Amino acid sequence: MTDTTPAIGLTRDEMARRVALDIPDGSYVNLGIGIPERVAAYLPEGREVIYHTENGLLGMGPSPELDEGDPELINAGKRRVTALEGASFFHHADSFAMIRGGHIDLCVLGALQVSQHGDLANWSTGESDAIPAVGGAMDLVAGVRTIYVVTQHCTRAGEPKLVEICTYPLTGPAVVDRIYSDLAVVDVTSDGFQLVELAQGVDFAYVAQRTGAELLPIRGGSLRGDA
Amino acid sequence: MTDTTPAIGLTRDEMARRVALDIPDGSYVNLGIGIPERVAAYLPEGREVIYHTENGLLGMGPSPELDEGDPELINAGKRRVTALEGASFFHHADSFAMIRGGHIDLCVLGALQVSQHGDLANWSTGESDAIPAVGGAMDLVAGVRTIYVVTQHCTRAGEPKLVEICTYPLTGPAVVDRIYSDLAVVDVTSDGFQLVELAQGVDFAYVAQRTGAELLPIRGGSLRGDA
Amino acid sequence: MIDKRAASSDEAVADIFDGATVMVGGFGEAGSPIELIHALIDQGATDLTVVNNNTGSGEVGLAALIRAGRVSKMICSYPRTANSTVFPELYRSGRTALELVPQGTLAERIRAGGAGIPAFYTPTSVGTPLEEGKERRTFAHRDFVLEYGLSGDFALIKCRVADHHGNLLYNKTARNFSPIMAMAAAITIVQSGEVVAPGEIDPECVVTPGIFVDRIVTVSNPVQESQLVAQGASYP
Amino acid sequence: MIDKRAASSDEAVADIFDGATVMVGGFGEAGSPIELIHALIDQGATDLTVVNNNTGSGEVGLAALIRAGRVSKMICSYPRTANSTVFPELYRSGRTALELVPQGTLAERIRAGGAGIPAFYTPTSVGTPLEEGKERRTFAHRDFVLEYGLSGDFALIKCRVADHHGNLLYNKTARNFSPIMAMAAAITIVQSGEVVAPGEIDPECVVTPGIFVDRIVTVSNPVQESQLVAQGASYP
Repeated sequence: MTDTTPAIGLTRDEMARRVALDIPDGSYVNLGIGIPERVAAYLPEGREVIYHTENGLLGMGPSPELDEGDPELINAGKRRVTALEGASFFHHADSFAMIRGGHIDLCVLGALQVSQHGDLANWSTGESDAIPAVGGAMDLVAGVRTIYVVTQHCTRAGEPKLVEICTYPLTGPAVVDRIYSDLAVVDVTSDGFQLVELAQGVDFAYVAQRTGAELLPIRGGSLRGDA
Repeated sequence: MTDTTPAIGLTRDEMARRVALDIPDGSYVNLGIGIPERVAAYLPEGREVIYHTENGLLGMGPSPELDEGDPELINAGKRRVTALEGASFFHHADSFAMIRGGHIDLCVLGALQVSQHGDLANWSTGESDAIPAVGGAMDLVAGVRTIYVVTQHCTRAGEPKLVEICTYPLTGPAVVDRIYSDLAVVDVTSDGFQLVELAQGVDFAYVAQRTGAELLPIRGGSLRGDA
Repeated sequence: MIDKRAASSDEAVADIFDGATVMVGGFGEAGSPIELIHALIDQGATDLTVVNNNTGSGEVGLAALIRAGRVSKMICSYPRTANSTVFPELYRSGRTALELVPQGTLAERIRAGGAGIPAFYTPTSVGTPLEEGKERRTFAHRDFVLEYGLSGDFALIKCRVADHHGNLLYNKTARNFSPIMAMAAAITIVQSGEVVAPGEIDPECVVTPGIFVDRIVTVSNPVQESQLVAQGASYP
Repeated sequence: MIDKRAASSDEAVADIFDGATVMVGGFGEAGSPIELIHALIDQGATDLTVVNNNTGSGEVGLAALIRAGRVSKMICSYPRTANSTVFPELYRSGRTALELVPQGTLAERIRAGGAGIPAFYTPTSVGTPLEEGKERRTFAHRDFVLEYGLSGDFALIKCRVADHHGNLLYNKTARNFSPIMAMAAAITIVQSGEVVAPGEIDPECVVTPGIFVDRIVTVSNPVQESQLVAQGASYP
């Protein structure tokens, strides 16, 4: 949970803040586990968003104080949360009817890999001795209208996570709309990865070098990206 | 709604009373429109049954006094009813999940025709200028575990309603378990119509003559049936 | 602040377009959103496909919409009820089409439409004339037919209490098809007897979560269809 | 008088047989019927197929049942959670099988099992390794896979309030899979914090109607799984 400042690019909280800027007022949003969970804290003043957690709550509020809350009021990551005014509880089939039926406007998820076609891999590294576990990720990407991914641009080992073709098992094909990384904001378009925005202090070449597929420069923007 | 005493056999209220004798204590029961609706009034002392109406109520009670009740508390026949202690309201998909999922123990329905294989026709006379209307009948016969039919043994024109093959459009094939008519109680078995009981003052020949398929005599009983 | 209240029924139904599929809540008069239907009659949209269990009664509400010639097709389970004379006439004259669906299949198709299920198998209608044209398939030695999810462009429904977010509570058996129609329609328009602030409805008791609701109109004293019919009223 | 109360957890689970499919409510510890699971451990039934979103944590509740070697197969979406060490060991050693199902597909399969729907189509898992072995079909230019309804011989669930008829209210997100498991199981066994007389639960607020419930046990002060795990407890 510590958030040390990286040498270059955004911290995880800065990434969450950047995602939050793009969440439309009045939308119904599902936030995945990890960095996505932090997005709620950075919603700009004046916007109201209703958070859905797939284990049966609309109108999810922030975590309660430590040691407070109800062990039976939790989010999909099994952390204690609160319920805001206007909340509702419902069972799992109704909850996934909201997801599968296209009623959730936006979902923010983490990723192992995203391909230039918008394929997402975020549930398994495919290791043979790993216990497979998928949760609600496949339902979310199949059902939610807009899928944002928030992720480090590269793995700890320095491998790109934005790739031509995912080598990890897919969560869903052609589902990702936009990627928010520590280095850039990248749209998935019919032409592939389209750079939208660079993190401060990062230039196009730096990001392109760390992207495992062609990266189209900002439209109408400078290749250096520091305009 | 008047119930004049017939020359021979049971009145409609006596038919309803006869059906009520066979409703098991503690069961979940759906009663169709017409004579079936009257069954509830004759449940023997000491039995408790929970009535389901497919428009979204478990724990349906009797009709309220004339001009009382709530126009939004009605049964499937759109008549005002009451809700007993322990009742619950639910939406139509949940209500038919109870039906289709096999959760209702028993359904009592009217009939135009019943075949010796248990085929039921009770929704359409197949006339070309009639407005077709099916309601929940097909769901009930497809989903409820036990189907009792209560019906006059013959039409007003004297035609048998228990037949070899239904000539009217089917509600469902091989669904009826037992028939309660003004003349007899008849089981549908793998051998066909099996007489179970005769109404007072009616003999086997009288019923057999008015049955449009072979009628097997009461097992171990006298052919006259007046033992 | 999320607030889905519309200023009036007229405003709430203003964008219903010609040719739209409109799901209308209610089972008989219980839950019929009669004021919204009357606003739709005033609004003028035509060539509508209407989904409702019945076809209305007398010459008010849904029956009045049909009588006004606005409905080119009804999808329902029981178009023939007491005091229902309008639809039979138009049906016999060939001016209104009918898709007859068993009631439970209708409910499940609407729920599927709202839940992102394109198709499912059900035992209902197997071996009957309503099986015609459907695909049959055997699972575990029993036959079933394939049925398709049903969605709407709009849903018009009635409830007892709504909050500004669109969380809804219903009244008794007036609940019927409304919660699933709210799920299945792109735009769900609600007339509510009462509208309260978020937080006033117990989150454990919400029947329709606000995510399924788009517009709310307060209709404090809705007319009662059977009363209008008994009075021989007709709309407009 | 309809009264579904059982004298004890032991009595309530007495007829669970070897080889049974047991649906167990709960998402993590929220809604986990831990006292009923412990009674099932005492009871001794084995070779069970268990349906639950997870595989328990620590060495209590569901994890203890697995650890006792009673579960030959788990059907779940996320068998790998914090403090979940028991299942991974048995899985790796091949002693417990796993059917991995996406969470929404799991929920819908259970609901279908309870609603008499033998199979349905869903977009979830199309184009992924979990599509393997499933039938694919195109509706309106989109691909879907066929999934089957899932039923249980027994369901063990937990709620906040029950009445004698089996009408249930839950606590917050402890509701999760329990209402649909109650629908999908032949015998549904409930542990409730409180049991009241019929009429004390508002019929508009009932979440699980009594028709889906067979036996009710009062467990006024259920233990809390995370607390037991933090204490290093193990059962028995």
